[in-house]
Amino acid sequence: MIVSAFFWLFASVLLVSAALVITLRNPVHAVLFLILAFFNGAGLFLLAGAEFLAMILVVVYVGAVLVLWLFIIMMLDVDFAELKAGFIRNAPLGLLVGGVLLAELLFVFLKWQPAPMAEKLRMAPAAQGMTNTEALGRILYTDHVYFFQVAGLILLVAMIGAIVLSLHHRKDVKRQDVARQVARKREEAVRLVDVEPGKGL
Amino acid sequence: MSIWNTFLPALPEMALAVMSMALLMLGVFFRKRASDIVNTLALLALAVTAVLVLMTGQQGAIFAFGGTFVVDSLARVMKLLILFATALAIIMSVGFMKAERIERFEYPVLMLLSALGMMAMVSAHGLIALYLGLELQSLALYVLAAMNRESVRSSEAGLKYFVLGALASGLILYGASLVYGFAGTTGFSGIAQALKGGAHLGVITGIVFILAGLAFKISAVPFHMWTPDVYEGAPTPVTAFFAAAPKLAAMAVLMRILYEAFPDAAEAWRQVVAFMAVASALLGAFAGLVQRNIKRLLAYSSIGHMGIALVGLAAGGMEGLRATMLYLVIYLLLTVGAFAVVIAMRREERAVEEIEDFAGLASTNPGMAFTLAAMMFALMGIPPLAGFFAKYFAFVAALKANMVALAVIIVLASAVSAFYYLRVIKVMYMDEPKGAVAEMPFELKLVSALSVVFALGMVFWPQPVMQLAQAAIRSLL
Amino acid sequence: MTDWPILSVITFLPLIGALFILVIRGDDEIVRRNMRYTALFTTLFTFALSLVLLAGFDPNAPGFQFEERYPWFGLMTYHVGVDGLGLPFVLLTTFLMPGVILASWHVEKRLKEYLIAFLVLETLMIGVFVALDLVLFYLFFEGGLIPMFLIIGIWGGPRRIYATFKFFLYTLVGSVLMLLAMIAIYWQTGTTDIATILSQPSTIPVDVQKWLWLAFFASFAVKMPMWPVHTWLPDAHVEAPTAGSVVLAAILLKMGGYGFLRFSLPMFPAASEFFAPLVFTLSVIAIVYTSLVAMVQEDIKKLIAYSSVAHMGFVTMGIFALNKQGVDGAMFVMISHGLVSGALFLIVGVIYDRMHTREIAAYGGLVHRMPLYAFVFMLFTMANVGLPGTSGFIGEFLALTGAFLANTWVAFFATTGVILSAAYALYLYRRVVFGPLEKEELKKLTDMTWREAAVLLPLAVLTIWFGVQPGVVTSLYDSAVNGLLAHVQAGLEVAAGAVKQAALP
Amino acid sequence: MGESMSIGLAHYLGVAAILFTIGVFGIFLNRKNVIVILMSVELMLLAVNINLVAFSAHLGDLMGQVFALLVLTVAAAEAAIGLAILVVYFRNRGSIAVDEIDSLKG
Amino acid sequence: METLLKAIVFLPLLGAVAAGLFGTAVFRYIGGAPPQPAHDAHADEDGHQHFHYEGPRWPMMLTTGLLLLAAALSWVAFFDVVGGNTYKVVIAEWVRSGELVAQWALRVDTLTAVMLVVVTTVSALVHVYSLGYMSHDPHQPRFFSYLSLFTFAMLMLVTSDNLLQMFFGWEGVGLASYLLIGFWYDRASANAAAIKAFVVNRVGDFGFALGIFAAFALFGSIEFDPIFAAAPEMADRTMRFLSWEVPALELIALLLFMGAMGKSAQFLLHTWLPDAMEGPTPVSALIHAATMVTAGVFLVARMSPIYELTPFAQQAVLVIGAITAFFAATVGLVQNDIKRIIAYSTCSQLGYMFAALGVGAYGVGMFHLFTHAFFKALLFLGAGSVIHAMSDEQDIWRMGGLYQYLKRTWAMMLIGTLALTGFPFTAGYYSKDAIIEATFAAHTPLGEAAFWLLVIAAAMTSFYSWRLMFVVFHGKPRASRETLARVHESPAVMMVPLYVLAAGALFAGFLFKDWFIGQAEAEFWGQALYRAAHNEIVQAMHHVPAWVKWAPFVMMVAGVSVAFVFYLVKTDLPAKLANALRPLYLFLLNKWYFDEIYDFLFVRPAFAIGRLLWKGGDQKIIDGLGPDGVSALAAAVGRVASRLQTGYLYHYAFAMLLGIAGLVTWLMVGG
Repeated sequence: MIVSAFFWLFASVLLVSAALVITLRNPVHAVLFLILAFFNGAGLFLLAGAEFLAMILVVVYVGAVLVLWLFIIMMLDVDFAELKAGFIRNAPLGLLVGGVLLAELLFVFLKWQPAPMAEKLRMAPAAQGMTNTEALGRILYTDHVYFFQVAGLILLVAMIGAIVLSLHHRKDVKRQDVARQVARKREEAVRLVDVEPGKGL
Repeated sequence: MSIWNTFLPALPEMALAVMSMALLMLGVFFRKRASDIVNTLALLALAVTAVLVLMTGQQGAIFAFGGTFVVDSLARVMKLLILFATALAIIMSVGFMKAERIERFEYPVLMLLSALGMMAMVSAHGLIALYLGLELQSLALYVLAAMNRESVRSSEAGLKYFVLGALASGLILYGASLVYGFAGTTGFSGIAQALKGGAHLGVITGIVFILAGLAFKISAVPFHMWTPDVYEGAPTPVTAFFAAAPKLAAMAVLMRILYEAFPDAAEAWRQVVAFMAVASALLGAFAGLVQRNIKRLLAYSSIGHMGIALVGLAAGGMEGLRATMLYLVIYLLLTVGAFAVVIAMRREERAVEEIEDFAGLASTNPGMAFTLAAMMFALMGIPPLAGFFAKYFAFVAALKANMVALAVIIVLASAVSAFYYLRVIKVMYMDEPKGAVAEMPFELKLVSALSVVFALGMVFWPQPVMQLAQAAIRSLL
Repeated sequence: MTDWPILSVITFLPLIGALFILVIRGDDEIVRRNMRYTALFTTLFTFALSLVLLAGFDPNAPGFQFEERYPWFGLMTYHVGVDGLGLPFVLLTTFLMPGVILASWHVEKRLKEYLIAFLVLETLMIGVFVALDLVLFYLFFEGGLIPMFLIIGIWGGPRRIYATFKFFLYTLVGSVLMLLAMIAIYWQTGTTDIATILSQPSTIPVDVQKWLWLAFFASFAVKMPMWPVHTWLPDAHVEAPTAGSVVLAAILLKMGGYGFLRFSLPMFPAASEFFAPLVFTLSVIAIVYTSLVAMVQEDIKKLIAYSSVAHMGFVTMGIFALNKQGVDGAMFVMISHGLVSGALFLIVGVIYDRMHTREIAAYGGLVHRMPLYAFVFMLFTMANVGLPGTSGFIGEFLALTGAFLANTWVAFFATTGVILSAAYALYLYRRVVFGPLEKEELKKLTDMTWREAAVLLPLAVLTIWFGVQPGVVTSLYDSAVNGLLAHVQAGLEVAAGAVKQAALP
Repeated sequence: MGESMSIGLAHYLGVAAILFTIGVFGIFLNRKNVIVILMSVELMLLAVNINLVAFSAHLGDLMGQVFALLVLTVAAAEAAIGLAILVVYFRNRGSIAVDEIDSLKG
Repeated sequence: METLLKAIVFLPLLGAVAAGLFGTAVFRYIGGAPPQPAHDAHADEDGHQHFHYEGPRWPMMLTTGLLLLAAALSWVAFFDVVGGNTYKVVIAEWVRSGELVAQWALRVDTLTAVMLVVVTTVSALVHVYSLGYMSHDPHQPRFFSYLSLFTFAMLMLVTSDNLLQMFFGWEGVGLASYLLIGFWYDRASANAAAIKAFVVNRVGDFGFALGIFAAFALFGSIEFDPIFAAAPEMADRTMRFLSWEVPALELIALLLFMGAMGKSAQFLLHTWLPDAMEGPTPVSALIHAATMVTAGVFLVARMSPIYELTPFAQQAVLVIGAITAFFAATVGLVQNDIKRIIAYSTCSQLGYMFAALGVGAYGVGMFHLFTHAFFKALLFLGAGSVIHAMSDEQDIWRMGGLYQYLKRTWAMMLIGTLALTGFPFTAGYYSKDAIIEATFAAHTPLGEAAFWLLVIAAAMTSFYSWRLMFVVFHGKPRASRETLARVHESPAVMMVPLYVLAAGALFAGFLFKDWFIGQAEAEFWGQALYRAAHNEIVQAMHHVPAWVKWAPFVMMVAGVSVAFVFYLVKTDLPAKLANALRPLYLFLLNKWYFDEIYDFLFVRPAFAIGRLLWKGGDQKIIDGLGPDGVSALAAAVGRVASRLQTGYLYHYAFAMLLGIAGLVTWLMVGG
């Protein structure tokens, strides 16, 4: 009973905040609700028995990624008022497509039935008597170290990409270059001009 | 011993990863002349990887990492092609990046990592491996598209590609989760076994979602919308890379997943693939008619061609798969040749890419004009150029599968598309010159010569290409 | 028979000539001369070789001769050979090409590409008539579009772009459907080898035959061209340079007729019989309609182009008469028209080179300045009209005879073509050549040069020779046509048998 | 799972489906704000993760969670790249309004 | 003998080729151009004769010599054939296509021999005559080449052994006729007339060609011998033609007759002949009087084995012949151009010949053909002599009183006129009267009607012939003084042929009547003419009532009397009469308005339809709906497809989601 109560709680908050994410005009507010949504998602993970994922979601995703979001949004300093217009025009069509898709998905889920063989085909049956974290660790670092490594490479690419794209030696910002200052000679700094009378420079 | 045996099949990937990282460090150390050195070494790295791929190349399939990674003939051939395409892209980039003053040592490294992602894709034998490979290559490509940071168009291309790409991976993931939930496994062979007992509507939905996400990568209608914009906006050598390597990888993955994971849902996905084939061919033919920008034109051209390549996939069987594979190989070489000319198009130190800018190229720069004309005729599918055989085998497959209406529509669409290819030729050969165009750099000459020789010569010596295609699909049958 | 691959050599010799020209460097006058002579000697040598071919050809032997077969793609082989239906066209092609090169002697604009285009075109044209594999045939058939597109588009007249696009796309749309049909044949018969397919009566089911026939028809009808898909031809002819028009009229148009004989008839006999009324209707419309249209043309080339359409109407009519006289006649019309229309376009080229206009109204009274020209023009006008004694007559007569045996309505209407053709051809001749010499610009004209005369002379000789002794031509294909008709008959019986079998309970 | 009141797989899937749809809907709704579009994608990924976790629990198989974990990782990398591109774009254009991103079209 | 026959046929060809290719300047100006006379610009208005010929004379001599030789040989051959021999000389195979075989062959029997004689003799004489007549023309070699070419074609026609070779000659003479009518190519009228002649002839050839096809379809052969042999068996055979089942032989006969109508300028297809007078006069004499136009008669006579089996076709021949004879005569009454009068006369006389053929009197028709060749060539050449003398004047009302200037020419014209009008014991008297009698002797209603038409036509013939004589040679001179000053009798080279022809006109009838239509008739014709068993027309025509025999004579006298009164006694009468009967006069003067009707019915519509099909059919409909329309449509679709690519990110995302939703829905609903 408690489990189901929490489920409904998490689920409803999750969906409401998700709805707010996409409807709020102010991206900062939207991100904040996104964070709320993720918290509730983590709650759902907990209920489903995926504690490690829940923690990761909160600590890494919310703690790092979404904060980065917030940071960027604030940095970009967008004129939010301007972004409000034209909100409604696509709504009906979006509603229709979304509604159809949702109806179909729900229709499918209501009668969800895994394949008869599914149980036999499992690649990593949940081991008994082991914490979720430990179980995950056991397979992630052994059989599936490949995934782990590729994920690492993905993060490497992300790092390179972020640097390539945003590391900026801005030309319009004045920086002190001591060596250049010292190396400067008189001829470069001063120019003598013979100004004709009445002409000006 | 057992560990070594487990890792051995992935040796090329591991080597490439290590070499990429080494190059990254090298680049940081060398700073000033880094990009030349890294470019050269990147080519070397690709060559080494290719050799390693060849060395893994025994007959049959070798599995690794608990069956999520496979090296079979498809993977081997595709990896070689991907490495080859990447090498061509790097070669073609050197001069352009310099001229545009956006040369950076990270650029070849990102290409290598993207190639690595593609290799991971074609070797993936499970949904997770597939997803990770896909993301590895995509993320690198997003960055590459936006590489020219000072350019609005480049960053817009990057942004569009990224947002839509993220959406596409969302779709794949959602589909993957459904398939996983149905089959209880992410491995392809497991999924195939689970589907033997009949496909639940949910898993069909999942398959469609996965198909859609992969269709995005090969820019099949209606998941093609990014293609023209990104092709136009991205730096031209990057566009060339987009047109060649990722398409190979995505199509190979599509082939593998459809024929190794979902063979028993064929009735369902065949319709989807056929629809995408027809829609792509039609859109590619019609929308290309009114383009002014050559890169955009080539984008629509690629959409159309991927439509025809999908025909083989929809038709299936030995003929179908071979047709698709042949199509990919031929299209790769032709599109690279075309891009070599587009990259070389510089007038007064600036890259020009409007079709009108090609006016009279035949008199000012006959070699370039000839190359591009040959590529255009070949892409049109006029015999005896190579492109014809690509189409021919696609139709052979379609008719074998009794897809007559599809074949007729596509063949007519390809006749429509002939118009825009012809227009390029017309502009080059029949219009008055617009002023001198810079001489083609040596490396581009090399690439275009390769393409021309291939386009014109395939008719005389088709065996290598045919055998390559045949070899690639052997593992799927 | 020779033990060296003579057919391949003939086919690819021009290509090798083209490669030679490709590697010639420089652009001064001597280089240009060398290029011209290279092209000329290449074509002459090709012609000489084709005469060797002719000498070794046994017109009475059944099947194909000089066959060569090499593995090519997995599904298809490089298989070439000639029979009585193909050989005349090979000879026609190789015979005309030296003249075509000579007629282009004064071309200065991008000479190198020009000569290469024509030599490549020659290879592709010969290839069409010797190919014995469906895909190989298609390859040559379609490949010819590329050089022709460039020839019209680069060296053509003011509206060349429109014309060349129309030509290319029209032809392409037609032929892609044929490609599909060829593939369908492959799946029906299990081979793309023409000789193999033709080695026994067609067993393709009649329903399938009809669809395939239509697909082939789409291609060949455009290529012929038949009414109502003929409109590309006048445009293409008008805009093409002289040599291009010659090749187009003399050889490219024949591919359609050749295709009907090589594919449509023997492979789809039942469908051919079924659709014969359609072809008849279109042919008759073509003959009458385009003759009337030709009468009111204001452009010399356009008029001749329309007359070509009318003549091709005789070809299709003869072919689908499905009898000996009809098919013989169709073959003869094609060969004769190759000579005559080629010559007529050369003739137009002679004055076009001098005056740079093709407006009929710009001429008049040329005979005063150009007596030899007037003479030659008259000769070919009469051949075009189908005067007995010229090659033009034999074919038309036989085709009409065949048509009469098949359907008198068709023969009736088609024969009106002899009236109309006389009207438009003589009317043209009168306006251009006869009449007083009044226009100032024309008063400085000079008669044909030796070069121009040398190009036309062989054509004139053959036109008369074939008109008086058509046997030299007909004997080449006589037994091939007999074989073809027997094959068609056998195919019809197979089809009838199949129907009967289906009717059995 | 049997009883109607207790929470089962279908509930999770249903929530995920609704979340996914909200994500889809967000893309239509926000024709101007590219950031919100990115957030919509994040919502879709969260929906995927809920799916995976739910299936994982339902099947008693850990691969789903491994998958979800990797999705999270990749999503983080994606976010980094996406934001970097966004920043570059903003520097060039001074705006992130989606309906102004149309220098490439046709 | 075979060599001789070959020589007869091919000598003219040799001359034509030699004169045409080497005698003319055709190769001389390669790369250059012939020198242009300074007064070129006004050459058109006053003709060609300002020029002088400066080229070699051998082409004319050669062609003339060869023709004379051929003529001599022809007479040899004629008498040989009359002696009972027939020949069939196969030269080479021509066309072979399955059963369809045609050879180049010379078939010489009496019918051919008669034609050989007529053709070569008249041709040789015309060649000689032209030496004088054309002596100032700068293009003489060309002219002689054409003449010889014509002769060759005509000989091929008459010696043919199959329908195809006949068609060859048939069209060949058409070509030569075209070339010669348009010989003076500066003249617009000559060009128009030439084209008209060729095209109208082609209308006839249309029928001829269909006839050949039908014959092949029926007999499986186009060679005469098999056809004639098989004809009787085929008499009841029917054949599907167009949508009807028709008697096969009748069909063939009618179709072939259509060809004959064209070539022989019979009613409905006659319009080209008067216009053909644009050609030089010797041409008119040779082609448009003596030989080519009689080819139709020859054809019907040659095909007599068929016509004998086809009563309906025979009646058609009779009706058309009689109508032509009458019609042309009426028109001839009022014409003012000297050559046109004779041209209509020719037309009319050809009608006579066909009338004879139509009642089965082939020999009679051929006889008239034979005699007519002499006197009509004589008349034309005489007229040419007059024209020559009058500085190319052709209007008889600008002549008058020439008798005193041109006595010898007058005499020749007089002989011709007498022969034409059938003055007793001249050539025409035997042949023409025989035709009139034959029609009567047919004893059929149509024969009777034809008889009356021909009798009336005989009166008119007499009238217009004498009208010409009186107006041209008698009365007051109406020509300008300068012209009259230049009037001179023609040189001997022109007059000698006239004498020869005059001799023929006077004596040919008397000399040959026994052979052609008399007692020796059957023996003379031998197998050449076929007559069915019931056909006894030749016997019957000798037994017609006396009034029938006298009728032509009476009519002749009546005609000459009226003409005498009108043009020598009361010269204002014709004008009054013309005013009184103005509509009729105009109707006749305008040749029954045939040209106008044809122009309205065929020529204009053809051009209008052509233009409509071109601008409307080809450009608007076919191109508009076809290539242009389709490409415009494709471009429009392309623009729409391209406009979908808005550049807006959310549209793209939307498209993807729409796609996925659509595909899922499709599979759920459809699958």
